[in-house]
Amino acid sequence: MRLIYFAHARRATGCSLEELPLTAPLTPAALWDLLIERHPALASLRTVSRLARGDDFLPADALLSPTDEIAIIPPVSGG
Amino acid sequence: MRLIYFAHARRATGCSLEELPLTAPLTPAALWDLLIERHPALASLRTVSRLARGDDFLPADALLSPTDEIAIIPPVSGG
Amino acid sequence: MHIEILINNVVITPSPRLSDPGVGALAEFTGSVRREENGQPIAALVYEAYQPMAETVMRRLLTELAAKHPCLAVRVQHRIGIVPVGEAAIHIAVQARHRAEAFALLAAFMDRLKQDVPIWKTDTLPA
Amino acid sequence: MHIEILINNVVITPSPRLSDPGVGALAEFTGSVRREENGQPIAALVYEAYQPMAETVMRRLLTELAAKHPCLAVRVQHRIGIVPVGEAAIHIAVQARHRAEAFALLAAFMDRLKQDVPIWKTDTLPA
Repeated sequence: MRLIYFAHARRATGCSLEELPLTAPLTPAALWDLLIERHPALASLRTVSRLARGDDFLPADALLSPTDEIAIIPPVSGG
Repeated sequence: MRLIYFAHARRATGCSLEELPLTAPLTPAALWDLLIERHPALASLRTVSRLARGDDFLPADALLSPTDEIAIIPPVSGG
Repeated sequence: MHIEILINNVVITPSPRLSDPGVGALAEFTGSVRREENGQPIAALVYEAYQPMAETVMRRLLTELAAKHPCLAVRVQHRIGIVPVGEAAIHIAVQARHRAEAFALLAAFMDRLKQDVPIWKTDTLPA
Repeated sequence: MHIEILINNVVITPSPRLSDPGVGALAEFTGSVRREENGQPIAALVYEAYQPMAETVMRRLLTELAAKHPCLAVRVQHRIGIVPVGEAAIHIAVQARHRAEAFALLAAFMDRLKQDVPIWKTDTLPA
């Protein structure tokens, strides 16, 4: 799975892009568990951030495939 | 008293400015009575129009002096 | 609040956006003459103002509204005389620190303008 | 409704007012960088967008809002990268037959933009 980190999420992880080797589909909650294990600084962003695939925000019951490209979207502040 | 007619009021009277010889102060209601007597076409504008003196709309209990300049302000439609 | 009011027969064109570093929000409204009025095709509208009362009333309204919606500057241009279809009859620009006040003052002013400011559409010129 | 969206690092300048004879109302909002952020003087803000998702989400929001507030055209420009104090970060122009729809769509879009469009202020450059 390819992960894309923006804004505060990039600052928390220190990277923009990351490849995560996965073998099975997983839920957003399971992905967050994995990500926070790798990057503890992401913990504070979990409840306020959303995940997106392509141009869509993902609902909590989405199923993420190992080949997905998933963006971590911290609270937005445009305008 | 000098009267200034705008928009529909000018169309109703056929004039922009008119001098009305008066000898005593009068109320807005009394002025309207006089004006409608001279220009019957003003009758339909009476309830929807306002009178102004200087830069101020006049309340119903104002007292108008023979030397005043009074504008007849039909419903506005700017913007 | 800085207030600038222009009521004249000059064509309204885009003005440069100001760069006062205290301004975070600029809300603008441009009202143009549409190609039809009451369902009939037209070529132009004719506007008339009672000067200087129109300007005084606008200034009074803006000062009153600014007490509730504090803004930094307002500029109102109202064109009078013949205004052809597609051209602007009015342009209002409100500058404020933040957008909420700017939008609130602009919307409230437009409502009051259409009730209390002695300016009229007096004629339509047919297409 | 015609929709035009630009998200890039180009300076936002006033655009000519359009003269579509069906348009009676143009509502615009320009959001600029103020000289302070959280009480501290700054020289610039840095904006970042998730492209093309930001554009897709804006287009989706505008289409959804237009069902409730029918307008003729919307143009959104959002600058990204370094935006110096006094310069515009965003400009939105909404054209409609009448002003009520234009204001309603503009205000609703700004609210949703600040919730759902993946654009961020990522940094402040100190003064």
